[in-house]
Amino acid sequence: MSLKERVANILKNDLLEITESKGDVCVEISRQTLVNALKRLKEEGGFDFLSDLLGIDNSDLYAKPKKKKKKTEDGTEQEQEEKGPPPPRFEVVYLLLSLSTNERLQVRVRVPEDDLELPSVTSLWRSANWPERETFDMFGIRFNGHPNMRRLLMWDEFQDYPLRKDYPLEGKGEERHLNYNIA
Amino acid sequence: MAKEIETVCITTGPTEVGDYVTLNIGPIHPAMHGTLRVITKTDGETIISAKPEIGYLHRGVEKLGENLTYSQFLPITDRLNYCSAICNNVAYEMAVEKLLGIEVPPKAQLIRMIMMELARIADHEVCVGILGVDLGALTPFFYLIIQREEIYEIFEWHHGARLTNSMGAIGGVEADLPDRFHEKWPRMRDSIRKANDDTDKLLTHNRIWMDRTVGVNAFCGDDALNWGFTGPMLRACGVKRDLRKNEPYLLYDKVDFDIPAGKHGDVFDRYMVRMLEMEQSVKIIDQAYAMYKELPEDAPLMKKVPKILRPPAGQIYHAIESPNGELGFFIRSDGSDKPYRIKIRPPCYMVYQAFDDLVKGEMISDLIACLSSLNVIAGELDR
Amino acid sequence: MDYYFIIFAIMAVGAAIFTITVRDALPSALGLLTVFIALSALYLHLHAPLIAIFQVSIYAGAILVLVVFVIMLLITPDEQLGSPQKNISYRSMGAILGAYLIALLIIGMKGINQIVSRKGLPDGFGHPSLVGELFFKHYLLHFEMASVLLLVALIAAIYLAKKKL
Amino acid sequence: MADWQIELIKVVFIWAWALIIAVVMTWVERRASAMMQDRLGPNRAGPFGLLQPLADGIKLFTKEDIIPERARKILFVLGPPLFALPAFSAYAVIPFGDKIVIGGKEIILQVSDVNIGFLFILALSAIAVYGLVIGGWASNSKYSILGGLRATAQLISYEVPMGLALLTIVLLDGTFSLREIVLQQQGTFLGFLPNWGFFKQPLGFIIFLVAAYAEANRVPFDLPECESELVTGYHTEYGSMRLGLYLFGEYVNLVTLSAITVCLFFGGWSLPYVDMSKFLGPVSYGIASFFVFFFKQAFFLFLFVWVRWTVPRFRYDQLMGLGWKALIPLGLVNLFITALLVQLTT
Repeated sequence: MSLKERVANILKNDLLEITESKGDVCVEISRQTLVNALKRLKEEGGFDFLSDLLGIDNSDLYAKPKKKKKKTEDGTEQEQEEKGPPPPRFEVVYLLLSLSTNERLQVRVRVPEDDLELPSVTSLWRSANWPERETFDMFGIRFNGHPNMRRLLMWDEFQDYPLRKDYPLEGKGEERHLNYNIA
Repeated sequence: MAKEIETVCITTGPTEVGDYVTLNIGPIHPAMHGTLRVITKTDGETIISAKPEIGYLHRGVEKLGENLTYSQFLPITDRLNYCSAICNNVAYEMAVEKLLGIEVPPKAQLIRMIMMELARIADHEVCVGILGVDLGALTPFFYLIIQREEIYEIFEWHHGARLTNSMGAIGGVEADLPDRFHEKWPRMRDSIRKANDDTDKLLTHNRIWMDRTVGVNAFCGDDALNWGFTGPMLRACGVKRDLRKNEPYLLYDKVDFDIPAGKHGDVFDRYMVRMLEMEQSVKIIDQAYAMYKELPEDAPLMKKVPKILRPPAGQIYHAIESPNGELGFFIRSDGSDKPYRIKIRPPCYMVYQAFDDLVKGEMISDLIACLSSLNVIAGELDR
Repeated sequence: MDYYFIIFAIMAVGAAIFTITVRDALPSALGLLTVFIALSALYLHLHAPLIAIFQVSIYAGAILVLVVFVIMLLITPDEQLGSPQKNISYRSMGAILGAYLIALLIIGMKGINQIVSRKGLPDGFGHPSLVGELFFKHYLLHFEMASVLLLVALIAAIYLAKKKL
Repeated sequence: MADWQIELIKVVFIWAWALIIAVVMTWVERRASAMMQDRLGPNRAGPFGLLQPLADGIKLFTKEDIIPERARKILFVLGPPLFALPAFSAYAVIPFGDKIVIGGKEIILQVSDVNIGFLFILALSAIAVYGLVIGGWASNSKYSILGGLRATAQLISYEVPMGLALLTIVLLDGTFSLREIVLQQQGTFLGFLPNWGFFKQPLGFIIFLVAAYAEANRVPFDLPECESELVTGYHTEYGSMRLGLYLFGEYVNLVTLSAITVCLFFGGWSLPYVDMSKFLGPVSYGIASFFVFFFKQAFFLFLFVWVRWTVPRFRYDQLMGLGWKALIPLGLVNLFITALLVQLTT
């Protein structure tokens, strides 16, 4: 039984979409069933190791195909674009690993911009502690149930979310607002 | 449970917060490797809690990655774990190659293996040496650092840089092994072994060293996996997991080597695992070098790749075994010449977040020993 | 005129006054240290070098160090001891007791000249072996009683200080 | 020359001598550690870098003297001299040679032959604790206070085994005077061994040596100032020559401790099996005895350096455990056995 089939068996109805690129299997599940699905993947599927967790800001990706429609025709996202309204702006990807079979699985969850909340998976894997904090720090996605939902890399007074696509590379000049006493 | 934390100090000690001393270790402190900071609460010398604060070296590497082309990002990866920059380079190159769907020629793979194992030795030498320094034994550090200098010399011959290597390119490596490597390696193998031997004699069976390391910060395998430990840290806890064996990449499945593993996950086991891994790395280099010798001299070093890389859209995650553990690159491509999103999974990031659990109930001296044995590299931690 | 005595006596008294008047804990302890050292100098003057050395090594070197240890644990340099006692009855009580003590000392000082004079000192006075002989022959009972008392106090202190026995 | 002039010359000489050894020690420490670590060490200032200590001294003297704003100024200033002075003073009772005859006048090579010289040294080392404590406390920094606390606990703990080890020598030789102890150690023991404290009290020597390392704050007992944990412990906030005084006091401490070791356990200025006074003139004998003493002392100074660069350091609780659980019981047992033997043989 291939990885895809096994995962589909475990997730059953929770599975929204399953894709594969270069051998990496990626499944999409909904926000509501996230913790439950991950728990089943951990206990039944043997994906007992959380490698990492990351956020992605898709706003550029969905803005692009309109401009470049004629040039490229092969992006999968592009097809979705044509089917219906653009999907939620953010997504969070969980990189799972099965220690027994050495298979890796990506699980992704979409998070709409107007409701930036996700359940925390720190109860399943404690390794999600800092990655969740970092995702909050960089994208502003809040994880409910996290023991210490504070900024990780940026300082606490920092207002913006730097890894969002609309945050400029040079920054917004935050450091200039620190009150230095330069005579 | 990770360990039986002595309940005496927690239950019958002073209970009010004000009774503890808050000791701010770092970001500027002689024992901090890079700019790390730990806020500790201590009862006398016993640590009640230790909260690591990170981000002092945050340079937005991931954001930079989104704004540079695939080839331009390569030198940035040097600045992650600067003790073994080659492993970062190769990990990134391999991730992009996976995205592009190309396989590099065997000669390039062997050169990458040799260089990576040399980098691994250099990294472990620094880690073990610094651990010694932090526990007060300064001399082994110099024995090891001299060997590291020799390794850096090889790096310099091969690609011109010593610390921030930027070795290779996407699609292979640009240069063959330097001529001087062939005569240097047999001598260097002996000197590396001798330096390790001297360190071993000075430290391993030293009573003070054992007192300071055996049983300190012991951690069990299940907890370590739950916390996301990888690499020497995980192996010290008794879990034999090494990506070179479990998910072979390059030509690691063709070489014969062992995975050294500890039992208790204490500082001593981590030290021993690193010491033994250096032995294994020497063994791997020997085999890889023998395989390299069998290849014809004009075998290709590079796979033909276009000048401007435009990988097809998709997202991949590729991890290799860096000296510290699983170093992974998650790349999403949207078909353009720049990665849409790059996420680096640094190994010591996952280890360091468990720091509070590791050192709770131990003493300040053990905190320093623990920190050194974790080999936390600030560049990799904060990215 | 016995300058040696006068210098160290003034030093001892001055340091003692400093010890009880200063409001910082550690300088006060250092004042006490000065008192001990001045006293040991006076012992030397009295041809009792062994007692003098013990004064320094035990009182200054062990007991006072422990006091300083506790001060360091409890009080940071910014803090000071509490405000002076304002209760007039306590203060007057202290004054009466102090006056009584001084009177006792003055009465005791009568005839001190005969003791201090160098005449009539036995051979080897103040030598460790002589002191030891006195302890273990003449005053053995007192010595043992003091030892037992100290042992009892030690055990009690350990019992009180130990968090979990 | 009047007696007081001779005394003055002796005092000045021994201060200068202790200073010179301590200064040279800083150079030896760096060169020897470099030798052990495959390095060169300082070799720029003067031949073999011999002028390096001088350069260091100039640097320390000309550096800006910083007193932290929230430190207790008077105590902060008082700390370093209080640490360095007792170390120097202890040298007053150490016999650094036998005697020298100049102009028909016999001069003892010792500043003062106190009959309780041995206790005097213990008392002074007790005073030196205050230098560390005050310095650590007055700096008003947590690292300094921790270093000061560690120093206090360590020094008073290790004074006990040290005293116990020294008492065995006192029992054997029946005196507190260092000069008489040295005189008693001439000749042979059991017919072939030198009559040294080392051969009569091997256990006592080991206890003493370990305690001496702890008293000198050297690795493996350098917890009060271990730079990897407490930055540099009690002298974290010090700079300039105040720091220099602390560092220097430590080296003077080493010099004193190795001198005591030589006096009590290695026969002082005497050579084993050979009586130098028989075939040397009165002046040359004095000089020879001085140098014999110095070379023995130099060996122990080198031993300090050797150990320093070989072993790691203890943890605080292990250090205390070693002191109270191992050294003190051992010292007591050793003392009892010695007392029994002395009682039986006399």
